Amino acid sequence: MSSTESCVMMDESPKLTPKDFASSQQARWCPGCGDHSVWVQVRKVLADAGVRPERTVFVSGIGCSSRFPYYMNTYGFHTLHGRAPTVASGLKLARPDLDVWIVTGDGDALSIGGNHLIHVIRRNLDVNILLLNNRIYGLTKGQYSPTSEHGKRTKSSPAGTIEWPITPAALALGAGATFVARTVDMDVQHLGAMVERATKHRGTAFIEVYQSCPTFNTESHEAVTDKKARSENLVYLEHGRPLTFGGDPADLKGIRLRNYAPEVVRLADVPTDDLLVHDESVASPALAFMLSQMSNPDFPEPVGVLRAVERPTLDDETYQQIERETGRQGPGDMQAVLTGPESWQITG
Amino acid sequence: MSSTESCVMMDESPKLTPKDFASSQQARWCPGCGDHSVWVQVRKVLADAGVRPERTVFVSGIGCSSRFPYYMNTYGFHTLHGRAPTVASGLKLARPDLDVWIVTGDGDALSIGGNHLIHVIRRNLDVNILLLNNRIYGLTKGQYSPTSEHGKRTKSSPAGTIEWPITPAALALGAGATFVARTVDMDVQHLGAMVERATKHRGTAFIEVYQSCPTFNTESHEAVTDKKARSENLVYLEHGRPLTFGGDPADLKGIRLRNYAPEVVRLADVPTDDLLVHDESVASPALAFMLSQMSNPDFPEPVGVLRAVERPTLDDETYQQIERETGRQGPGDMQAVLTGPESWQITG
Amino acid sequence: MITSGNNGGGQGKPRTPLQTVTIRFAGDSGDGMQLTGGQFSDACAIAGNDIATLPDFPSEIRAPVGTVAGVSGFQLQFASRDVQTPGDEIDVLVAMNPAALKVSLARLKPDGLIIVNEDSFNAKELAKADLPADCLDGALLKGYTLYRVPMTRLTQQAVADLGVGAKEADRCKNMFALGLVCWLFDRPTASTEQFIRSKFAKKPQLVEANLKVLGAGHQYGESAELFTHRYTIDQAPQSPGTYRKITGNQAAALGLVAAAQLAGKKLFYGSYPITPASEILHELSRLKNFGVVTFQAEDEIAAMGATVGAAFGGHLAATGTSGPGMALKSEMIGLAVMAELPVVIVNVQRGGPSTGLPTKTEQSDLHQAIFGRHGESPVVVLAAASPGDCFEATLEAARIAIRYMVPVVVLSDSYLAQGAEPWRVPDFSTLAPIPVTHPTDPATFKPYQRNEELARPWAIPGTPGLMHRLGGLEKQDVTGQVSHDPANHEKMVRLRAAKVAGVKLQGPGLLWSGPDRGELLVVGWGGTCGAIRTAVSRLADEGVTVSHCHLRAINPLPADLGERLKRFDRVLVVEGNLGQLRGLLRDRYLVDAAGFNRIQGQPLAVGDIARAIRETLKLRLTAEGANK
Amino acid sequence: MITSGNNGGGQGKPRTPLQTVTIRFAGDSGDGMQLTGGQFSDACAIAGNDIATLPDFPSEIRAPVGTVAGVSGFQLQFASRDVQTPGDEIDVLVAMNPAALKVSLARLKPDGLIIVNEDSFNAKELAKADLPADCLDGALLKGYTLYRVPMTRLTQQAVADLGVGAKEADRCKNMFALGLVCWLFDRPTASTEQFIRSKFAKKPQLVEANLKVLGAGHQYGESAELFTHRYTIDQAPQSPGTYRKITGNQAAALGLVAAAQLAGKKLFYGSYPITPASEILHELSRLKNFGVVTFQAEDEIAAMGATVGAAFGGHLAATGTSGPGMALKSEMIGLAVMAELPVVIVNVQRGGPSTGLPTKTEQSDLHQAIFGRHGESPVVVLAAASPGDCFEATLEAARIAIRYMVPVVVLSDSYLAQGAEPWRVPDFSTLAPIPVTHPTDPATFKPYQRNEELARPWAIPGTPGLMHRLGGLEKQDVTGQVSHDPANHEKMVRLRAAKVAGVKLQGPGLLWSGPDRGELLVVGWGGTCGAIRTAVSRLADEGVTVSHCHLRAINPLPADLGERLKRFDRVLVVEGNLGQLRGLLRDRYLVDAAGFNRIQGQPLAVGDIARAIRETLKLRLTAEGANK
Ligand SMILES: Cc1ncc(C[n+]2csc(CCOP(=O)(O)OP(=O)(O)O)c2C)c(N)n1
Ligand SMILES: Cc1ncc(C[n+]2csc(CCOP(=O)(O)OP(=O)(O)O)c2C)c(N)n1
Ligand code: SF4
Ligand code: SF4
Ligand SMILES: [Mg+2]
Ligand SMILES: [Mg+2]
Repeated sequence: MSSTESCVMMDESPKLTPKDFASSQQARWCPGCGDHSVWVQVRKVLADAGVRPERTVFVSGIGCSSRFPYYMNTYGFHTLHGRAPTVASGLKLARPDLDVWIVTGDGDALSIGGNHLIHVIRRNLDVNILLLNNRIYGLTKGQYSPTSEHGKRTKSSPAGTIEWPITPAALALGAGATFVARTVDMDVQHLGAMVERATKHRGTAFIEVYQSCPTFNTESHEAVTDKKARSENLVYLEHGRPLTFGGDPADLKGIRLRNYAPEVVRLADVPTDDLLVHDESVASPALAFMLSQMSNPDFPEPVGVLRAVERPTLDDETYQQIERETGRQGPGDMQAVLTGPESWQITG
Repeated sequence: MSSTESCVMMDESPKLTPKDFASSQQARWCPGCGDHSVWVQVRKVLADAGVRPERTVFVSGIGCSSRFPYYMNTYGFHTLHGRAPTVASGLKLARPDLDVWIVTGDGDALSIGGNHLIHVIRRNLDVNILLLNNRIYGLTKGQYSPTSEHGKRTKSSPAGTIEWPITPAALALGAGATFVARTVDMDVQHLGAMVERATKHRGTAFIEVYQSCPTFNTESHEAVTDKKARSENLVYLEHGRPLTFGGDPADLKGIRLRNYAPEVVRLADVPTDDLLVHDESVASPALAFMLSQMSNPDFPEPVGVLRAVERPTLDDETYQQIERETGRQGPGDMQAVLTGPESWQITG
Repeated sequence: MITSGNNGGGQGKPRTPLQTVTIRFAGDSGDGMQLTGGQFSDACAIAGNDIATLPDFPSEIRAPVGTVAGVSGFQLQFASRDVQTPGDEIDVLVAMNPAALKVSLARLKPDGLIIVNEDSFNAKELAKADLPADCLDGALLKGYTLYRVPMTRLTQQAVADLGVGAKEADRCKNMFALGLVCWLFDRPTASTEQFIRSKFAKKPQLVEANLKVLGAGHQYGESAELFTHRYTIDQAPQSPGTYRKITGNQAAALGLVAAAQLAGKKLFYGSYPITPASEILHELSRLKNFGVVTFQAEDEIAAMGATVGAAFGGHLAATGTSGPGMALKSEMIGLAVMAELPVVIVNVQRGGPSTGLPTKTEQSDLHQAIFGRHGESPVVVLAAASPGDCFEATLEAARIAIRYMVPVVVLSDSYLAQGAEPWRVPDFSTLAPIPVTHPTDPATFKPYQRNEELARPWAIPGTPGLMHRLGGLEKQDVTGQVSHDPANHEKMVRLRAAKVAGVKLQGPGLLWSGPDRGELLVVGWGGTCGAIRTAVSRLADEGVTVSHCHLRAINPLPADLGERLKRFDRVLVVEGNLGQLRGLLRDRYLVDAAGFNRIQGQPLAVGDIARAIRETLKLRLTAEGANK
Repeated sequence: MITSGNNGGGQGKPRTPLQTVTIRFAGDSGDGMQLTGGQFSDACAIAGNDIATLPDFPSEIRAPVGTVAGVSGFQLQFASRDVQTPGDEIDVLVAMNPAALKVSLARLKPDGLIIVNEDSFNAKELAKADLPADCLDGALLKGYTLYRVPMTRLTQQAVADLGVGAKEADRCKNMFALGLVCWLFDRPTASTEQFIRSKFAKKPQLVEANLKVLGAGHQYGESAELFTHRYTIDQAPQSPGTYRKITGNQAAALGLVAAAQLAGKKLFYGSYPITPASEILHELSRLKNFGVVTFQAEDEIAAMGATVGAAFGGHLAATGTSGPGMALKSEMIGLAVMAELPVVIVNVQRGGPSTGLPTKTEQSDLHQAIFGRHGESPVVVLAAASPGDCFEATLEAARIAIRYMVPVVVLSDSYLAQGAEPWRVPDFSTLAPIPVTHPTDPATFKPYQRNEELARPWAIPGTPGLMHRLGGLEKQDVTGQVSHDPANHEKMVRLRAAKVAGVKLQGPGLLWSGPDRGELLVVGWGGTCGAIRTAVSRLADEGVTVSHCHLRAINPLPADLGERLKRFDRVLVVEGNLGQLRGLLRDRYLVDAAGFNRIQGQPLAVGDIARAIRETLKLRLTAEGANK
């Protein structure tokens, strides 16, 4: 019944390839769009995991990113702007045997859909969420989004936005997320690894992908476009490993805690033992939250699994409760329920 | 123009009393409802601060708590379920000279209205939000809410809820809140102090009030009903002071940090210097977030100001931008804009 | 003949037989009037009377104790004949305090009977209700028969030796009133006794207290000199069978579960609480042992989205709400239209616009149901005609939704939802199954290939080889791929419209009474059925013959409706709105339908409808006279 | 006489004068066709032609390069006479690639002229478009006049010595096409040159490149032997004044700012981006120096809520969206109805239902605008008749909103919003001010006391002594307190309805052409105005006289509309939906109006309308014949 099982369970059928997960439709994203890369990795992970396409459903909202389901040879539902989590919730609650994915954008998930996002996370429904964050409204041709940088000039903010960007990972943690990861479209291996981790998590797996939109938002992605930039601007989290980063192997850096606050130090100056060691599975989300607050240019931004803990899922509890109540009351007797506790007879 | 100024600024007019802030309508909350207490304190604070009722607007959604504006002799708007932040946003952006308050409930703010809540907070609009959290839907007569305890039996969860409660303060911090406080309806002095702090904060001031609903949710409030229970189950935060609590003066306790995690210690065993010292104004919200995660029964729940920092407000920036653009382009010339950059003449 | 239920004792005082009685229990919100009314309704129903009830709680939150705003009322009509409404005017008023007396007087019959709790008519309480000190003796109550019963005192006496607290004792006084009224109308108290026993199962002291007080009330009637005689109301003629009392919301919940069972499906119900629809969620959340999945969503949009998702997953999926929630659902209903998924949407209407009168009844969401979406977005709209009919209507809705792969809206209203009537329990084994097929053959499957009834196939995830993508973008005919082709769009718009236009009900699309041609046809829909039917039969008693056509299907309208309308000289559409159905009929059939419209948050009064009919007929005569 | 704009050079080849030309620029999404078309429209407008344009981009995201799905088109009609539509059929097609040729051919006139970028007709591109290798020579293009121009190569040549990269050079080829077409029709290139200079101000190299290519295209026409003659289109007769080209969205934005100025108010515009309404937000966000506050909300509900809040605060408050956003706003519009606050809601309609055809035009949100809320929730509904009329319509909407304290919906559509026409710039100083009063006297102020026009006072926060509470619960008449009183509810429902029913426009509620009585009246509303008008005048040229009534006010309908309709034997309602206005007219006036309905995501074609009119007239004759 759990998605994890159906992910790892091998079917009799022959092993599928990433190609088998592509629908007949040609992907309609701009050349160079990061969505392509996510699409490739997701298919790869699904094929590798031996998932059956017919047991997999991609649900999306509206946006460039939300075209995703059309290009997958699985079941799919391109729903309404912001509403993918709602449709996915009904689907997964009705059919806990299915693997349900939500693909969404920064506008879709965080602007119009913010409430559904936090509620699906709070309920810990066993679905995987891929948030493709290009910090712009792509489909509607370039307005700022809730993740756009303060001051950014866009079609709807010609003099610069005056809104403050939200940090998706922080919001997810604030809503009680059991799994939060972050990755980058251009780092396909890491991206693939994160997607795979999501398939293994029971409960809501939330992955933010830094996604490039070469058409409407060239700048936002500069910090992570190439490997060099990434190693300077990102810190790759690994469970049980100290936080280190840096583009120059001769001058690696690390993160240390000081008075409950992170601090960038040079490895040359500080013993490795002093560095913050990542623990994705600690019970409190406070550490993950602290990491989520590290941002350029003062800090490298953490990518990897920020948090991964276990908590009963809504779908499991739904069916456990049904079982429990059925055990307690016996299976429903329709005639008895129609008649109710208080009835009387009229005879002819 | 700022709400702070108009709050502290004394008008020529005679000083008003809390009574002057009560409308002619009798408050229609159940006897013993915590909403009464909030109402009393708010009026007291406003009167003490010398606020003018005509410059003050209370905006609410729908719920018992949202009846609040009707009982205030200020301007008021009882809007739609969940939508108070939206109406308040338009009002405050149009009229930055007004003091705008949002009064809302746990269902109103966190269920249907969750998205508006996080966005008003993210934008740091200069409004004060009072979230009266009774962990139940009062007005609709007792369904569980997003803050109801897991397992709670209510009208819509006769076999116990299977949803996980959200922590309002954590969500607000995840959305980037500049001011987060928590208080208890029964502790009227603390409540009053928090309300007063809110009036002084520039930007979104978010206050969660633990509010009792004797009619539909008797249990939820037990931990904080009397002074004794409060001193065991709550820790009162004070800026610059170590975190201590306890009902038994002979056996006071404190909070210490261990490996980036809070820990309850007996003051008898641990020197005060080792205790966590509260800092509401530290730049990163990580500490406040960690505090927000402390919950009964393992920890005392923190009340007081979790976070209070400064960040430009949406209303200020809106008008600064208007000023800047007016400076740059000159004041708008309607005829010129109608004619546009590209026009031609047809003569008779 | 009644085989269950016993008749309470007391043979002493003389009895007057009556045909029908309308009684109203009124008191402060804390006085337990809803419970009292509900128990008395049970007693009457079990005794074989026909009944119709109207719970009536005015304000949203508890209003100040003792004030007019705080009055809670429960009205019911019980009779030895067919009863269709809770009654326009009150025969008997039980008033627990001055405020209750005050607000109820307006609807009391000139020669009505009043029973008051005399103890509450003290200076303080009278002042709160803004009534004069001598109100029980003064001109106010002239013409009425007044019984002053010191209920508070008698209740306290009754429990004196039980050691219950004063407050708890006081809470029992509604049982005194109930006992007394049961005596007065010779209704059995057995069901109430049983109720008390189970309700306070864990507090034996309260069981005893309540039973004692109930008995004391009954005994008081028999022994006190105040009451000289009592009344009896015979059993109403009812067709044989098992009966229960049912409210519209209970019936709607049962209709949905029954539909799921008949379709061999599990039920998914996604909803967000809202008055007066919440009880459907409450009822269903108790039926987990039927495999029912209830999902209390974060808002109505999410409730609708989840319903659509569950339908995609292959469940029988339904949601319920009231007007404001319908507004929020409208975009998502549009997606269901485009995706052609079977969903049932119950709208329990309340007073609008906006938050309006949330605890009052109204019929003003018809336009919204039919037209309240962007684009050409047709859905099926049905309307329940009585509390019990909410069962049939939701069941019918599920049948249609599945058969045609289409969203179906069921309109109920606050009056139907909370009002109760005796309901003949259907024999479940005789209900027709709902056929469901899910395609499985990849060779022949096309997501938007239609059958003769224009329904597309319901392929569900998990089926090998049938992977396909749904969505809100226009679909290509047959393949279901996204299509921007102009001609295809027109084709699809017309196909969706044709599908809905061609929907056939299993049950009746309209209820008819009276001759099929004549001078005047009264048309109604929804919760006004009982009132119109009663008005029409009252006029028949006066020798005035008019026909009554009550619509259960509103979109599409019954196929023969146009024909039927044309056989009458005049059409009068009776509605609890400003004429929403009337506009539809005028548009569709170009018939010059007149309207009788009342929009006061109350069920329409029989008397008002009868008057409107008389006036319409008179007008017509005058007009004819003028023409001659 | 034209006083600005110069006529491009080239005196050599002979000229053929034409009255009207419909040209379509089509290419891949990356080919810059929208820009090319826009610039050519400017040139024509500046040269004194009347124009109407139709940008036409089919898919939501960039489709695969070179495919049919990726084609972007821009069609315009320019003429020496009045022009009302972008043309049904194309006279001249400029096709930058095979896919563009393929999708555009269907609308090309049998003897049409085609200019192709020959260089793109290689095997790869032809394959992508699924066209035969010999397509330019084969039967496909028989009958057309084909010009094969190696644009890619000529463009590269033109910039060869500028050192621009190959990719950037290639991007200029639309300027070649533009230069050539300007030559062909003798339109000035000055405005384009200026545009290039300002657009690439920061990249002088690109300025030069584009100018060179533009010139090269122009020169090519003159010098290449391919073109033997060119065409001229005289100025269209226009009343004197200052003109500009304007799209509907630009006009709507300007109308709102102008209204604010005329009311002595600041404008608040709260919106959430959605195609095709986003440009209103973009336009207004550039006008901060007018004190305009733009608020990009988190969703449409928030946009509407903020608009209501700003109106409460005393701003002129407006929002704009399209169908799905309207659905989301509906609950909040209901609150504005109850609170009786002045808000303007612009709905730029697109293809529905659901996400539908988001970049296509349609008129299917009329029902939603009028009926799409729960309860009796009347709002004023206006419809703009042309791009420029979006200015008048939003201005009128603001006038009404403020005067009557009521929400006003303005219906625009994708075609009006994005299409352009020459617009006579109004003299702002002559526009009538919008009177606004805010009460200040506590002694006389009552929140819901109405004036003769039933408007309540607009008291704004900050006013001493006028503190009051608004909300969605039913209001007591005059005082505005919460009221559950049944009679008051009915009164208020009817008052709100009466207020809207009594609304009077300052401008015309309908546009009329033709005699005021006769055989057939064609009724339309919104963006079909130009097409109907053209069809009607085309028929007039054929000697067929029909009248045309175009509604700008839809709720309330113009007071004399019923009278007007009755003067015709037959009424034909032309709409881009399945008959939404038609239903209203039938209901209201009991007139047996027929409908001509097309719902293909495209503006209605003149030819189709003319045909429908002819058929209606024919039918009538047949029917009469049959009756005799
Ligand atoms: C109710 C509604 N409002 C607005 C829109 C218009 N809309 C479509 S996608 C989108 C934003 C997309 O941004 P994002 O989610 O970041 O996706 P991206 O295109 O950047 O991948 C908007 C505003 C819509 N389709 N529906
Ligand atoms: C759109 C809409 N959906 C549902 C409702 C019904 N409703 C009114 S208040 C409420 C919940 C109130 O809970 P909360 O915000 O916690 O307030 P409380 O009454 O507990 O103070 C609900 C569901 C409504 N009025 N509008
Ligand atoms: S607009 Fe941006 S996000 Fe959308 S497909 Fe193009 S590159 Fe990707
Ligand atoms: S129901 Fe609860 S929250 Fe509502 S007024 Fe009563 S006690 Fe207060
Ligand atoms: Mg985006
Ligand atoms: Mg609550």
